[in-house]
Amino acid sequence: MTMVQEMTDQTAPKRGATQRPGLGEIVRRRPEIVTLTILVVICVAVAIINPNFLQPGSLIDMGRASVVTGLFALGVFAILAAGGIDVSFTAIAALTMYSLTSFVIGVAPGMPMGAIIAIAVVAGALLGAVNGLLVHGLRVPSLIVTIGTQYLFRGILLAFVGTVWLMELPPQMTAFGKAALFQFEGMNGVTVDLPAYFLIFPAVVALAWFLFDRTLMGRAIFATGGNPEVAARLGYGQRIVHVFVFGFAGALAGLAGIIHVSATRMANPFDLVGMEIEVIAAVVLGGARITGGTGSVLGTVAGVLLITVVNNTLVLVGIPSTWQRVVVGAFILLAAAFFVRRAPKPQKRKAE
Amino acid sequence: MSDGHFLELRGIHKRFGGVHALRGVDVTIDTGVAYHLLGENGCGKSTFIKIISGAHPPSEGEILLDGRSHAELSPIQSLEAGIETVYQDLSLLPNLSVEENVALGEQLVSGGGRLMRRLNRARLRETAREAIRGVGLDSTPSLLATSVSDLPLAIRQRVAIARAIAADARLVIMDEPTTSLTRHEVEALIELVGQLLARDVAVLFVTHKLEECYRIGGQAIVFRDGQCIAQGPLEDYSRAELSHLMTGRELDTMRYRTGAPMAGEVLRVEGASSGAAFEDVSFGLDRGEVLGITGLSDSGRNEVALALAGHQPLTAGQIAIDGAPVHLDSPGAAIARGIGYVPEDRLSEGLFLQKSIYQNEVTLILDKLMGAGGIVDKRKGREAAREISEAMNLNTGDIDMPVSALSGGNQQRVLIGRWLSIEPELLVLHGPTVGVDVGSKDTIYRAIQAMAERGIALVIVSDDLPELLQNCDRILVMNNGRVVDALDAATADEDRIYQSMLGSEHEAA
Amino acid sequence: QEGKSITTVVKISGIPWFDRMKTGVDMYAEQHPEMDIEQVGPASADSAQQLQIVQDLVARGVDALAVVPMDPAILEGVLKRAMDRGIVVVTHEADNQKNTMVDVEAFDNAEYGAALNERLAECMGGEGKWTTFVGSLGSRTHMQWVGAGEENAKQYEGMELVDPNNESFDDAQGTYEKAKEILRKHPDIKGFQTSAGNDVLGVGRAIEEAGLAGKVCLVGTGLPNPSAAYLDSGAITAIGFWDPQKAGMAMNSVATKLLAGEEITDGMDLGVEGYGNVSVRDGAGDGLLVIGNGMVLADKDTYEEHLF
Amino acid sequence: MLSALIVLLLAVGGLASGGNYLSVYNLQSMANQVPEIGLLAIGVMLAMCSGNGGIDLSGIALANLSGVASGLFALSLFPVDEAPVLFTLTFAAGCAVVGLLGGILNGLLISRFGITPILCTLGTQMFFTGVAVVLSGGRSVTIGSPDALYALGNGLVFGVPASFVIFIGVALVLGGVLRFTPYGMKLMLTGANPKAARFSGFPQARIVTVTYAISGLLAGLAGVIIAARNVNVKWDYGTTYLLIAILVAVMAGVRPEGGYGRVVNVVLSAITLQLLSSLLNFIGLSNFVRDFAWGALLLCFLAVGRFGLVEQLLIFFSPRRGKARASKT
Ligand SMILES: Nc1ncnc2c1ncn2[C@@H]1O[C@H](COP(=O)(O)OP(=O)(O)OP(=O)(O)O)[C@@H](O)[C@H]1O
Ligand SMILES: Nc1ncnc2c1ncn2[C@@H]1O[C@H](COP(=O)(O)OP(=O)(O)OP(=O)(O)O)[C@@H](O)[C@H]1O
Ligand SMILES: [Mg+2]
Ligand SMILES: [Mg+2]
Repeated sequence: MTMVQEMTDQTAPKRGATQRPGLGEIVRRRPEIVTLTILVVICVAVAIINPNFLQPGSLIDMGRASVVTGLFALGVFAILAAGGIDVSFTAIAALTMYSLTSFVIGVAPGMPMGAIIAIAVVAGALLGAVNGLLVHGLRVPSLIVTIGTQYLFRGILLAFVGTVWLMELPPQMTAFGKAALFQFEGMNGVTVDLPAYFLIFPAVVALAWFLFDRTLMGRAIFATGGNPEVAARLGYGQRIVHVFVFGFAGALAGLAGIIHVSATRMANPFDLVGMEIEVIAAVVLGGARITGGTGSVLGTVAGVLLITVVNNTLVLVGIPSTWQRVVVGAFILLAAAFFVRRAPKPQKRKAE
Repeated sequence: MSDGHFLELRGIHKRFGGVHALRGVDVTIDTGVAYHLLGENGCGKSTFIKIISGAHPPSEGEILLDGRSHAELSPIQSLEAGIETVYQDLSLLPNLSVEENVALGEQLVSGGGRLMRRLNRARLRETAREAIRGVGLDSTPSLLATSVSDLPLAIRQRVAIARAIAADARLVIMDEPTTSLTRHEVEALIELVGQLLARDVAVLFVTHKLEECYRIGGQAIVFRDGQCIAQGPLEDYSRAELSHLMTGRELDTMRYRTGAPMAGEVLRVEGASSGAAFEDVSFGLDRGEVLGITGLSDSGRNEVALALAGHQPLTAGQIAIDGAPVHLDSPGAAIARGIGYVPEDRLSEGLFLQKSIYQNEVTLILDKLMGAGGIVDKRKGREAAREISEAMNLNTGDIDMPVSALSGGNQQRVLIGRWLSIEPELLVLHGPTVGVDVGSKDTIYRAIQAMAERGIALVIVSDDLPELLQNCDRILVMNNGRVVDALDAATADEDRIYQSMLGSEHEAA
Repeated sequence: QEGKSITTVVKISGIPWFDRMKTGVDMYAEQHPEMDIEQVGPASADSAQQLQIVQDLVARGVDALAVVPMDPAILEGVLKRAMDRGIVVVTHEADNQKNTMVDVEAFDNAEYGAALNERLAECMGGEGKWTTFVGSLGSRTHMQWVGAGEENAKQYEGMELVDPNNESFDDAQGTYEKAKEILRKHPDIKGFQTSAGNDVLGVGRAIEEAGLAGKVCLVGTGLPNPSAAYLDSGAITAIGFWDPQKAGMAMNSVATKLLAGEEITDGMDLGVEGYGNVSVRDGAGDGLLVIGNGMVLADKDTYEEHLF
Repeated sequence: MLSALIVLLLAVGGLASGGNYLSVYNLQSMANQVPEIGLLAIGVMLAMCSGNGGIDLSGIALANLSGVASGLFALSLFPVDEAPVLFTLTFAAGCAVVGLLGGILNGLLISRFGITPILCTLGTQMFFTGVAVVLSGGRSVTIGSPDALYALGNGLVFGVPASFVIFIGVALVLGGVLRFTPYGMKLMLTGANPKAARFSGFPQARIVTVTYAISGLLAGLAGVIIAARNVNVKWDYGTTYLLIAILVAVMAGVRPEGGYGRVVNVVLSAITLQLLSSLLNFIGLSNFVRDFAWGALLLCFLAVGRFGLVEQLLIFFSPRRGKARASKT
């Protein structure tokens, strides 16, 4: 029938072009492939310069170092996918991890680790939900709202909760931070543990994948990022979407905070705040557009690994400390240049 | 108290701040019937359908759904009742796949709008496949997985309708569904509507194209100034009666083109090709001449227009202005050569919606207005803007009003009027009256003719054949990237043009 | 000194080091109830923020400022203006500060760096690869300490400095990761000399987790309380420090004397432990450099004498 | 609204400090602190106005780099004490050049290479900082205080700090440029709808490049003022300015999605934050309270804006809407 013919005519590249999608097309549709490619190239380059990189220990270290950033990044990804941006998640993490740790120490020293984690997640989610409600209720770009709440949360933490470092963690937290899945023995008797908390990261990745790909909420998030007005018209409740994505990011931030405390074996209220831009950069390097509606969980993980590898191999490849910033800055610019997609933007006809 | 009506609206009022958009509207809708909601720009049509679809709560009045009374509907309530709306922008989610756009709604609504539910991918695919077939598309996995933003407009339109089918709609509302379709595609749409009606679905059209209404048949609902002033079977009203009801004025369907081309060739396109878009296109244009270009949406007509405007580089051939070859590699270059272009999609490509009329009108002459010290001479600029708004007959004298507060027709006039400021040699108008009501069309056509009188050469790219016949000297028909026919507009008829548009495709088939 | 005010401005509020200093300032305030004595500091480690605070204090019209500059150079301008307005200016940890009346140092920075390194060399047996950490390349005192350490290590043929001057940003987590990377790159590394207060914690954790406690030596600046666990486990060989409490009191004591118009002389007793017999030299500018003997090196066996 | 807040803060400050807060010296001192952050915030505003997710994270890094690079360059040419005027001129010009070049780099990367602004300026932020570290070896660079520079950092013009006068001058000029010149109008239109700007034939790449270049130039100027005020420049100065500059801009009502922003509001907003922060220092509250207050203030602003208290009043008194409707045929 003619309509079908016309359709195939129009969707296929016109006259002369092959059916195989070009490189640019792949990059546009599956940007995470670019991230993975860059990641592989960097790893190979580092391994050539310094074969020590290939020890299992060093890979484990990368994995371990990426847990906190990775959790943050998955939260940021949810928000970017819905068309927002968040700079307050580090403050949420700091506020929950510190308040909770001092609560456990002072009031309920025997609280089981599971309960601590659950409380951290819930508290983070609540703080995140505040963001979501503000973004929805005030109808202002989330960048502005979360700058406000970042100052607010950090102010509350340092002005009203406390600034004293907590060095003596409750034993269950220390144990949680130290518990090892397995150990490697390297040269020189160096042992490398894969900590048990590392498992949380893949678990959350799986959860996030399920959420984004297999639930209505996941689709609603992308729908909102694609065009919020249309999404609202089609019945995707915008308030619940906003509250959910910010709550989700908050929950992951709370979790990341408590892992950070357990891993570093101290609760320092000054920690974490300041890494937000780097986390956002990781997510964007993973292929999520800052304008929303795109990206994938896999890409986000790749972006996090990329940033982690670059940050953790500077010494390994022998870049003197004075030059490290230049190298990292130049790297971000180069990687960003790879992402430049000149493909036409989706043609949006605005609602009346 | 159910008397069998599907949907009944009683005494609906809607106020936006101080604006009284709907003033006591009563409308009844039954399933299996087509309705045509008619009225001038700004009379409240969109507002009305937004109230039915739950996008706006009414300020006053009652909505009866299957006999049950509601003060207002939420989007989910409306969807649950089987009311599906295909807005003018199609309301598709550009970044989601076709199958998701088509079939997500069904799962959303069956879950009462709750989002924290598992998505049944298998059911999603099944529903989508069926609905896609229902609108006459091939439901291949690759089509189902394509994101909507990668599809051409006509296919998107069908995807939007497929969504209504997938949701087992009882009422499908379409806000100006045919504005962006070629005639060929309109036929297919009308066929689809017939199928919907046969399945006892109600269809409510918002449209400005009367001939299409008659082809579909059904009931007319006429709005004027926020009130429903007539509802009844279409065949009870003649075209003139409907126009009169809508505008309160008499309009005649005359040929607007009265002048004639003047001496001196302005434009010459010679053997122009651009990649796969069009090939070996040649034509010339005199001062004050109005040339129409038409064809199916993929015939290359759009790209020819874009090439003239400096948006689409040529790969072969050349374009000459006043006999001198020009290299149009950017919009700026085209403007510098005195070529203006009015894009079809005025909201996203043409206008700075939140900015004032003044700012929209002076965009092209900012550099010219620059006076001493690099400062824009605001007095002169405002003068120019005021002149334009008078020449284009804008319905407001307040040039500081944001363009977003104007109706579609007035917005289009602002957009066309912008070019008066630079007195172009050639003006390319792409779909100049898309989505504009009869009254505004009249004003726009008069403005077009006035420009031709001033010696401006005009190219109108459109698939509104009456529009071309009424306004042009000559009409070029394109098909498959080539010019296949050139006709004298005064003597041409719609059928002949239509045949040429489809020409080769029919032969091939 | 009835009613005179002295405000101590620290690098950052809230961190243990300056909380400890605050106990000293508070103690001094208790001893001098007739004066108005307080301590303030910025919320983040940024010299621009500290500059703002000092500037506002100058405008408010305090009588004396006791400043621990985040970055002495950045404060030169405002401290000059303060002195022009007749405000007494005392500094600490800024032996290169030009615009100050008296800079109080707990010890000679070069001696301190050398002492740390000497302790490290002793642990390493004068042999093997070692590296250094600084809070930031911009921290002058840290660079002085590692510089003096490097100088000191030249006495030992066998000591080889590798990948020096890693930046820790005083962040235990970042330091930990960097230390692991170094352990991987140089599996045979024997020693770390660190500078910022948190560095020993990060490096100590890396050493401990690698099972190298007692095998790799770590000497650096740190506070006894936070370091206790790592000292016990042997992951930290020794920490060096001075007591900020005493330093805070010493600064305030000098400020009080200046307010009273007293001279600061060599061998003077500031009435604070470790500053009983200070040596006085000419400072970097027109002011004086007052050096106490507040250096403490503590290890597993001795740190308990200094718990704070 | 910002002006009302400024008056309120001054009044509260005056009462709480027994008038000390309103002393000429303190007013001068506060005015002296505004320009650095104010200039950077105007830079952020320009980037935001250009639309397409525009933002400039590299401002303070570029300010520091310009101070360091130009300082080292000028020091290598002239001894400060022997040729103070020549030195100052070279230094200031050098800062402007470095700032401009850095800004152009940002602009080209964003407009020609199409790199997302937030990633681009994050990358250049690290890059600029890194170059400053390499050049200075991580140490601060002493510019010294030749008379001209000293006058700029500490001098008064009719009782107003010279740096503040310069800041206001720059703000006035830029405000005028944005409102009255073709460039400024094009910038705002481009930010409001890039597609329509393309169809209007605006040279978009050039507009964006120029905008980031101006932002860079402002950073260079901030570099001069920092050097003048502090005698020294250093690569890690003002790391907290990154977020504060954005805070100032959004509090001034600049829309992050582009097309709208007014310089005068940015100036008022910078002054407001300065007054608040100095006030808290005056009454001796901890600086953590300041963070809290800033956050709360911003959110209050948004709430007031959302529920449109001020606009409702304005609309009520403005005949425009009624007229528009009435004139519809
Ligand atoms: N969001 C809004 N805010 C304020 N007023 C509005 C809004 N939407 C519509 N209006 C008012 O409602 C009136 C009717 O608008 P509506 O969009 O329903 O007209 P329409 O009949 O759809 O016109 P068109 O044919 O141009 O689409 C307008 O004149 C306008 O004054
Ligand atoms: N946000 C708004 N504020 C004020 N008035 C509005 C708003 N949105 C729409 N309107 C009003 O709605 C009326 C119709 O606008 P609408 O957008 O429906 O026109 P349109 O859809 O472009 O025209 P058409 O439907 O004929 O193509 C206009 O008169 C305008 O005044
Ligand atoms: Mg409408
Ligand atoms: Mg409409």
